[in-house]
Amino acid sequence: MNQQSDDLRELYRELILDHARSPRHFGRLEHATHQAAGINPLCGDKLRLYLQVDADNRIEDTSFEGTGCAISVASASLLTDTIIGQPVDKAEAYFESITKRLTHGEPAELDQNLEKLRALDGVREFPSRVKCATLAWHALHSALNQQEEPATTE
Amino acid sequence: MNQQSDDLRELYRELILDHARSPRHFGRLEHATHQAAGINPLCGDKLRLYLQVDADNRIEDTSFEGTGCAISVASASLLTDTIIGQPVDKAEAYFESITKRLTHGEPAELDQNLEKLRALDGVREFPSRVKCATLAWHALHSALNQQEEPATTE
Amino acid sequence: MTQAQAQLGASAEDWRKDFPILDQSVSGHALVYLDSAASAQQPQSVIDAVARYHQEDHANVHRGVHTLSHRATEAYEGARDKIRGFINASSRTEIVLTSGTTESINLVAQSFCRPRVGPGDKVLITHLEHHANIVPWQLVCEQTGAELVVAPIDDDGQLELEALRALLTDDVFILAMGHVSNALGTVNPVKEIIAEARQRDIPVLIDGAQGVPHMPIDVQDLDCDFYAFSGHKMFGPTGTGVLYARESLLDAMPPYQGGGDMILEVSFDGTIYNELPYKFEAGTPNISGVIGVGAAVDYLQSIGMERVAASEQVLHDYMVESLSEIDGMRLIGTAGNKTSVQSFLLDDIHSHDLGTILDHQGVAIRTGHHCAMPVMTRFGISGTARASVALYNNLDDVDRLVEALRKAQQIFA
Amino acid sequence: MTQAQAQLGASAEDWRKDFPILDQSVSGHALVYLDSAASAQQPQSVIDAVARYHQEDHANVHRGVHTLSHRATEAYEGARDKIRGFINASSRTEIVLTSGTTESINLVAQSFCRPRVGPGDKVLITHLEHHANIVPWQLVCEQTGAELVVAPIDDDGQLELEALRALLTDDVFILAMGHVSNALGTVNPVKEIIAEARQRDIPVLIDGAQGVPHMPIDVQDLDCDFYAFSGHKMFGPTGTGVLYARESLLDAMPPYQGGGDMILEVSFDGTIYNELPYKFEAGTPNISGVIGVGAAVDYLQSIGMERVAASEQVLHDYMVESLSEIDGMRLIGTAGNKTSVQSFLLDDIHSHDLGTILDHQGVAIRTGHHCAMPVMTRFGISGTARASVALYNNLDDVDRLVEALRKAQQIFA
Ligand SMILES: Cc1ncc(COP(=O)(O)O)c(C=O)c1O
Ligand SMILES: Cc1ncc(COP(=O)(O)O)c(C=O)c1O
Repeated sequence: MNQQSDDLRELYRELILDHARSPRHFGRLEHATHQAAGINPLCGDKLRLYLQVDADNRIEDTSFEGTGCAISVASASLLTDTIIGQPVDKAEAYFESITKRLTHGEPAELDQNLEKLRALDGVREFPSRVKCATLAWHALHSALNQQEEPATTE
Repeated sequence: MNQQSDDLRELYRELILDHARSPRHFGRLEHATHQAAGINPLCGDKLRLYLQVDADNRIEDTSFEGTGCAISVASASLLTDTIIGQPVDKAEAYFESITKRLTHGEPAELDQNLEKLRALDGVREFPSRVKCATLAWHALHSALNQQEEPATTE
Repeated sequence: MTQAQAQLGASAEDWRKDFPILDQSVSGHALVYLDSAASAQQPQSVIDAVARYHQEDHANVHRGVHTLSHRATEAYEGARDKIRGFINASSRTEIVLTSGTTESINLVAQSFCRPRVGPGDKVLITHLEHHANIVPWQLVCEQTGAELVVAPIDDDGQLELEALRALLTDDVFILAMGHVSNALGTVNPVKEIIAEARQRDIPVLIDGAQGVPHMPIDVQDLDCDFYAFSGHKMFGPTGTGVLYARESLLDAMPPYQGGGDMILEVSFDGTIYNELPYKFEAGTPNISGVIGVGAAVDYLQSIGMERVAASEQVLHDYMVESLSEIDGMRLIGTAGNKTSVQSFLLDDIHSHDLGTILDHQGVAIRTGHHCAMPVMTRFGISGTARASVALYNNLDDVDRLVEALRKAQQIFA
Repeated sequence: MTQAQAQLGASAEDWRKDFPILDQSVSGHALVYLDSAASAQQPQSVIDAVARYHQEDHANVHRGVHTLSHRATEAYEGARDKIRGFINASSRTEIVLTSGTTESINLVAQSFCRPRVGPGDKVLITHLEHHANIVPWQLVCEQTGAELVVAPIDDDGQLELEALRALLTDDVFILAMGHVSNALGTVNPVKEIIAEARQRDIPVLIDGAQGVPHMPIDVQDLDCDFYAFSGHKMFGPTGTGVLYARESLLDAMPPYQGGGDMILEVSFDGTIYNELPYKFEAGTPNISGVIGVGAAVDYLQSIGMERVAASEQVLHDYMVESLSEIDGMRLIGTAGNKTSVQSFLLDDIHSHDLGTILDHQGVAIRTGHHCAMPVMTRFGISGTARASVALYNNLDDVDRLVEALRKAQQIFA
């Protein structure tokens, strides 16, 4: 019971709840060069991620909009914080390490820039919620790979 | 084991085997006034019954053709023997008593004319074969009720 | 509560013991299963009937002359007879066995509608429907050019009857509507609506997936043309369903799927279809599943659907009352006539998060759109948390639900 | 006989003990089950997997956030992975779960062919097919004006390969043929035929209902476009089936049925379908049945399909030899490459009578047209008696068959 409660506290850490309540970079990005939607088939929630990539392949700006559970919104919010100002290939690498870490529980070394994302580790005890935590990251992957319109899922 | 063998002997009585080997009134009737087909969905066997009914509603002649197991052929053969020369309503009554007797095991009094049909009683121990024994009788019923073409089944 | 307890009586506790799955703990807590609207659990008698069938009697049905095949056929067709009796159809030829409500509705869309509708014709559904009673009609409308028309609902989640009446025009080929909404629990006044549709000669399909498990059903009394339901929602196995249909309609419909058992004669020149209901049952059926549904009917009849309905109503009302007492509770679906289901939102906690937190206290509810996205759209939300009761639930289950929701509020405080 | 016994080894006896239904007497004799081609029996491990699922883990799949739903989804999707491995498909997205071979073939006829064929197009099948691989094509030809073309067979029940080749013309939209004939046991050289069809860009559907239970199947090696089979013929539950299909083809096909689970988003303006394979799986699936098929795959893999095939070949050959020794025996189906099945006629005894007499000695065979009427027509007969072996049969079963046939001859002497 205590173990259980701890798991829940671990999932809904203060940082997560904070990002869920006040998501960063929320809204539509006017001059987006890339975008993609992510649908979570489990709950039907949909979010859309916008990227503005500059001539040097650097993510100049980013935002997201949509609805979702605390986990998916917090994850999207953390994502925007993390990738802003990063080169595109770095963002793609982040996608790889985060999805691996959450999906396969790989404790792979995290880029210093990703330290904050350890806050998502709690989902690993909740297999049915991993998709919530990775949704925005899959949208990022789709957007960067120009798989525009058709709603992507995992 | 002996009980079992007896049941089989009861099913395949000499009279049945005789009618199955040498069916009476076998073939097509040229001047048929009524006819109907019967298909046994269990084995796909089909037989067609022909009737020639005269002005007085008497079955002047009858015949059948088709393929079938020993039980269905013998039953059809016995049927033709039984109804020939009978008034139509009597034949319809025979249909009623035979199907009741074989299907529900009702030991209803049998018209004297039907005594021979006791030879079919063996099927009552073989529920999966009752349809074989009643097939021709259902065709008779269809033919008399002018339900012509569409293949009838039970 | 004591009053509710008294009304409920001891019987629900007895029934609960018949369901072995309920006797387990989840996340360290005794399981509280409040997700029967998604799929109901099975009494031991159903589980045993299926296992016994496979241990003693299995063979393919209909065409076999040997003992096992005969036993399997008798058991399978015996289950059809039980189902016929359970919904009081007038003949066994009107009981088509399918793989579920979904297939039953697709069958009607493809075999009844598709050959006969075209541009200018309308298919009328309601805003309350499950996707299973929407998408098959969208497909057939796309295929034929017919138009899909949707009757509106009000803020309580009730059909707007006047609007529905106004939509029952001559160009409506079929009205397809649910008996009970799986998302909101609304019980529709289907009998009255069917009567009005019949006056205008409009055939009616009732999606009874959520009706059959909770109340006595009499298709002759309802006077509907089609009634579709699933075995797994009425305490039987998955992969089973029923389409009740008037014989005269079935007779006139072409087959849905082709294969063994639905034919009398096959040749390359042409094929003669089998009689009803077999014309609509191609291939080896879900024999053990259907036998399980027969056992579920036996179980329900041993209790009596009137008693089931009465007992569930007490539970449902107690649940609605208990939920209402929580601060920050928003009930979605507040129709006057409801059964089994309550959808809700709590504070601004996303239903998915609620689901996880409740599960961690052993309480199983469903969250999300419940395959009824248009209902969610109607209420301007993306989903709800939904608790649904069945005959095996008790008042304690409801108390546990409330307690677990308060814990969620603490976490999100 | 001793030689056959030696080849068969002790393993078949061990396998037999896994099937509880075989340990019973029928008509006072130990049961001899020679009707596996109609439906196979289940090992205890399959029966238990299904019962355990319902006693411990059942809930609806895919959309639930609670523990039971998660367990059910894992078990259900785990079974899909097992099936993928069993037939060596390259991806789980290519494994569509259906209610049986019949539904699998209807799905291809309706979703792959119907939207794309018309007058001038041909659907090519063979004279060996089961009704499940005939009637769906007759229906789609009726609906579209395409033409059904039938490749002939010879007097041994083998495809006439030259004739088949000649029929593989540019106007053939699809070739649909069986892997193994259920009526005659003929094993078709599908790999070679598929290769020839591919050269002409003709997609090929293989009806593998009688292939999967008896030999290792590798769909990538076969290089077919569709491969359809049933759970209940491979020792799993009824009401389950599989359609393997190339992902690129599935991608391009419209959905077959509409309902829950096959959509991502539903609104009255339009609907977005789910990804593969879910686009083709509308409604609550046969969860426990599929889990049972997964358990059947485990069982078969624990033995190894190579061993199953080798053991059955010994049995089959022994059966053919033993039957041939009976006076008045006429074997129907004498292809060089055969498995499991032998059809026959004895004297002029109707197969139906044979079936009854054998059953009274505890020997279960199938009689009649075996849902392959055109095969019967080809041989100018209305039906046959058919004995089929599976991995649990032994040489004694064959001896009992022969003995029972001699008794039938006495009765009809
Ligand atoms: C060769 C063949 N194809 C198709 C089928 C149809 O399979 P099912 O009835 O399981 O759909 C069968 C079995 O009856 C068969 O033997
Ligand atoms: C109202 C309603 N209709 C249709 C369905 C579909 O039933 P199934 O998934 O068993 O085909 C459901 C269940 O999900 C339902 O609740």
